[in-house]
Amino acid sequence: MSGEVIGVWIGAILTLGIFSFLYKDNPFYKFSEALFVGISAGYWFVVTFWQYFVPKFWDNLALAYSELLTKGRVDYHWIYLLGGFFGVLMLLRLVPKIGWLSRWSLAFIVGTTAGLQFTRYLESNGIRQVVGTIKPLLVSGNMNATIGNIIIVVGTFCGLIYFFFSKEHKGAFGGAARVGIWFIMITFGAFFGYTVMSRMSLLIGRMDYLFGIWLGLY
Amino acid sequence: MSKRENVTKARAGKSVTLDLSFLFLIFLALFLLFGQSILAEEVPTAQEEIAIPKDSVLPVPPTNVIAKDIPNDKGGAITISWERSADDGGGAKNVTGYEILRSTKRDEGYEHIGNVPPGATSFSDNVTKDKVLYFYKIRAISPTGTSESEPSAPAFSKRQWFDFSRLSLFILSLIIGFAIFYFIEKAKSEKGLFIRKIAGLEAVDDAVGRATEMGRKIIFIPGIMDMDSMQTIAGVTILGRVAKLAAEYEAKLEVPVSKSLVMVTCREVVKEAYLNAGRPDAYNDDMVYYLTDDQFAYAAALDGIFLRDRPAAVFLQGQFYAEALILAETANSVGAIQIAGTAMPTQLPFFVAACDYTLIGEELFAASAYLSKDPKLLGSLKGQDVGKFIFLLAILIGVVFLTLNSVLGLNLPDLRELFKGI
Amino acid sequence: MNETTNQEKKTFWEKLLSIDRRIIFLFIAVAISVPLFFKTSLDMPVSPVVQEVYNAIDKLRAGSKVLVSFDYDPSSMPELQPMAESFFRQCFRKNLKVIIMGLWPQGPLQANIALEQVFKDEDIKAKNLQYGIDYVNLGFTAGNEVVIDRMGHDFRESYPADSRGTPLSEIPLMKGVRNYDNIDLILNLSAGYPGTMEWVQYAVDVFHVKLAAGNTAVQAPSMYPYIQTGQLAGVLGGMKGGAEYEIAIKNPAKAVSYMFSQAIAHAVICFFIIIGNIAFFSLRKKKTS
Amino acid sequence: MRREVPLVLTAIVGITMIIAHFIPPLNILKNLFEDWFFIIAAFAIYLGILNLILINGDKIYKKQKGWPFGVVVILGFLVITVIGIFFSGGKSFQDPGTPFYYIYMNLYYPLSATMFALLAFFVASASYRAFRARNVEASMLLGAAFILMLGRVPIGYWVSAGLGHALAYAADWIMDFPQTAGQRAIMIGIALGVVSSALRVILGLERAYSAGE
Repeated sequence: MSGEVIGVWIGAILTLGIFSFLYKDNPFYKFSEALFVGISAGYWFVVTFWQYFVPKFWDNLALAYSELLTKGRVDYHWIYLLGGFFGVLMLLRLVPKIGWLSRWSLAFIVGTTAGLQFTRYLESNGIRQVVGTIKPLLVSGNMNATIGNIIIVVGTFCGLIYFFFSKEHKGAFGGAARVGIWFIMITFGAFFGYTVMSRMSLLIGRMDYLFGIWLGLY
Repeated sequence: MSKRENVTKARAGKSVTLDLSFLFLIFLALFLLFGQSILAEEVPTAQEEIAIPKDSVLPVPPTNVIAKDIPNDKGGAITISWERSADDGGGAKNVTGYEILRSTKRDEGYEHIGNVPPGATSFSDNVTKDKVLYFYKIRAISPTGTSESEPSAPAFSKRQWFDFSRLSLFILSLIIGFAIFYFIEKAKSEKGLFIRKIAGLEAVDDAVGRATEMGRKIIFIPGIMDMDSMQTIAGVTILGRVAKLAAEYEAKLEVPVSKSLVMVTCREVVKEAYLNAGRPDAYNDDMVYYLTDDQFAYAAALDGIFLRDRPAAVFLQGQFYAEALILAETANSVGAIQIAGTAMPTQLPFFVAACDYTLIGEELFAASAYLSKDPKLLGSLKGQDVGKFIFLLAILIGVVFLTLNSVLGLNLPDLRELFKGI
Repeated sequence: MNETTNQEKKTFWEKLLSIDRRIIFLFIAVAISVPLFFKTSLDMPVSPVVQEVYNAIDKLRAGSKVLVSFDYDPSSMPELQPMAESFFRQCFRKNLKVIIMGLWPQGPLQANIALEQVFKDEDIKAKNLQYGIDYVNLGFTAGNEVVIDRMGHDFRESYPADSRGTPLSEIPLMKGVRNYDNIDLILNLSAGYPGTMEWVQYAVDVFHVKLAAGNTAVQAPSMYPYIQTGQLAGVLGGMKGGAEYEIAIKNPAKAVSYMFSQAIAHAVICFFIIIGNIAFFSLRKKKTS
Repeated sequence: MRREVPLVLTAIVGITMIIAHFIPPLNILKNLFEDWFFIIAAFAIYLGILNLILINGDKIYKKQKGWPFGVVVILGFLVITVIGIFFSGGKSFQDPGTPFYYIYMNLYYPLSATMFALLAFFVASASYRAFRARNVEASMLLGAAFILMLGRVPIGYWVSAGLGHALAYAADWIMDFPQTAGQRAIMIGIALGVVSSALRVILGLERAYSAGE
């Protein structure tokens, strides 16, 4: 048996192991699950090692070090040591007495994210979508576009009203909020339909693996 | 327990918010219009097109060569664009590529700096000295010979200290930022900001109480993303409130997480909550534990936990992906009360369908403020509403203008133009 | 008499509602598997959003540069791999230059698998495409949206070399490509984060480049607002989108052949929802009466 | 020190990132912060893995229920890690032909893809048991889902053939208009939520992440 054939057999058996959960929780599933947890932890360890740790930290320091050796000058790449320092602080979490130091690294992460997302969301999900909603409610000679525009404007407008927090949903305001939630529900319906589609496609892929690739039935 | 002890209604009548918002909007419009004029940088004028009769041997030279500084960068680069030779894709169809030539003088000293294949109409010169004038020519190459375009107008690269293409975004950031800041400050001094009821949050007490009665666990899942997600942060804040209640009711709380940073944070938050509830003895680190980073391994492990422990209440608050459905379905099948909240539109339908209560999108962010009852956080919600108000007003005015233009043939300004730059 | 039938009916609906979920699982397994054994090719219309993707590529002139980002892993292969193959087919048949990259570690690998398939086509084999001239694989770089952002200034900030370690300056295809200004179209195949939304936010909104995308069906609805504003040219949604696209490029392949299973599965789900609701309402009626 | 440093750090980094969006020369700082971010993120993942090992090691040591599965977890982790770090050609560890690639394709991929595929079954069960037209809102959700599920596959195309394939076009129409409108409202709301949360974090009001002693 070639390595490839053995591989397909292993894959197929593990596939059945996971599927066996559908019948009930059992040792075969627990084994597959445990293997999955272990392998995925290892997988991410290896990936972060080669694709984050080495290129972003190690390579930069190696560069700084070689600059020091060959040219005898202190290169700015040494500053990556500070990044590594924050990283190590993170691991200190496991040392009870000084575990609180890991919060410094966390603060750094949170600050970076907050800063990046502030402008990005405001622009792409805020302003751009507002601009996209500004449409004429009448497009002469084009009934479809007219209706479409009206729906987009009304739906977005009312949907936004639903999200007002500082005003009670009463009267006309409440009515608009209600229309808004209808639009939001239609959106959820669309997501539901598409998600069903997606999941079925993935199962088709698995079944194709079992019947076509493993068993070769068709 | 009254949920809204501190959240009393604001004075009715004329809303200060509205006045302020109008002011903001006027400022916004002025700033933006002002910004547009700054934005309108002079564009190097195109060379006059010189009609060259089609040569039977040489390819028709490219035309309309335009060189300009790549705007709003840190300098050191110029972009060149041109129109293809008529023999590229048309005519004799024999152009095999273009060479890009550069010189600091208009008529001589051109050096070859790069090649592009046929069909290309642009090139970036990445090695320019800032504030030096360069001229560019494009040379069309064909098996029968080459021909050069007229030189471009001179261009120079420069470093910009402010990215003017983002001016309108900058101003809007300031306005919304200021609005939020303003209401936070205002909330500090002025009591009683009204915040509407959020159904899912009203049910938190019941869920925790039920768990206590049944003697079963409460499981809190703060999503599968790391602390760099705003949704996780919101979820963790909600956890703080749930943990405090759990401590008061003496219910068993468990927080299995998928990111170690989240674990660290959740431990701190839960510990503090127990401390505040006067039950530091009831807390131990094992209440918050890490399973795995991998999405499906995590979901599978949680599934196991749900089936084995049959929790009374499950909180799903944070950023979720495909595992949302597995979690909600399984928890539903063991009869747990579920309160979910996420800003992931793709997962919301499943929460809406399978959970008892769901916080939709922005409500998740509001929840952390609402639950904390911290007037400053509530103030920021009010600020958010101002942002929404500005957006709504912009939509309203913009739509009315465009519709009037369309119906009555007027010529009112198109608000969309204000944001064209960004 | 009346009393007893009521009793019976009630138990029937209740039974139906509390049916063992494994029976439902079995239905799904059968609905998906059985149609796989029938090799059918169904006809279907090409929806406008798919046509837009096709047009965006079709409009490009020979020699234009297309950047394709592979942002998925094998878990989403059934949905995205057919699209990847069709993308390559359309691009190569139009003689476009293809630059491949990935924001997911496994993405560029998926590209290689797709390329291998596409190079088996007679007409594409005949073109004798050269690595480095007609297409190039830059590989994966860690950094999610930050990679997109930096590429907007200079590709070299994120990719000093391609996946084979050749510096970009030595690759003929990459000459004159500094950033998105020199790219005619970006195609993105994505299964989550980072993916199309990040490409819209960081590449389209900041650097104004044209973008078309293929997404898992889960993601596809989120993209419609972007299509409507023009931030995104079009989107292929899930396996169905892939199938329509295969029809658009007149090369029906895997996705089309899976459509039968897909259709039956949807019908079964709809059937379940209907039964569930009938049971629910019958029970509720009973309760109120 | 314990409370102040994190708050100050967050504020400085957050504000720098925002300002750098408008001031190109600050890009250098922004890039550096981003690189650090990924270094810290790598360590964060290591922390998580260390935790996993500790938990399972503890389970084995104390011979808790199901401890043999703890052995499977640790063995699985060790095998793939050792192979990936030492025996798979360094940075090109993911190339076809390496042992790491083999494990990836034949163990990791089937396991994770099957986990994904389980969703198909759960979706079916959830649709049956949870999707009810309880009220107007839920009915709209269901109605839209129905039209899309049928309209987006060839069945809907045939079924409504007599009506000019109305179902298929209705599906497109829902996606283009009402769906887009609802989606957009959610997006704008989320944008403001993120902006406000980010600001709260930077101003040190939302300090969950730096909670504790």
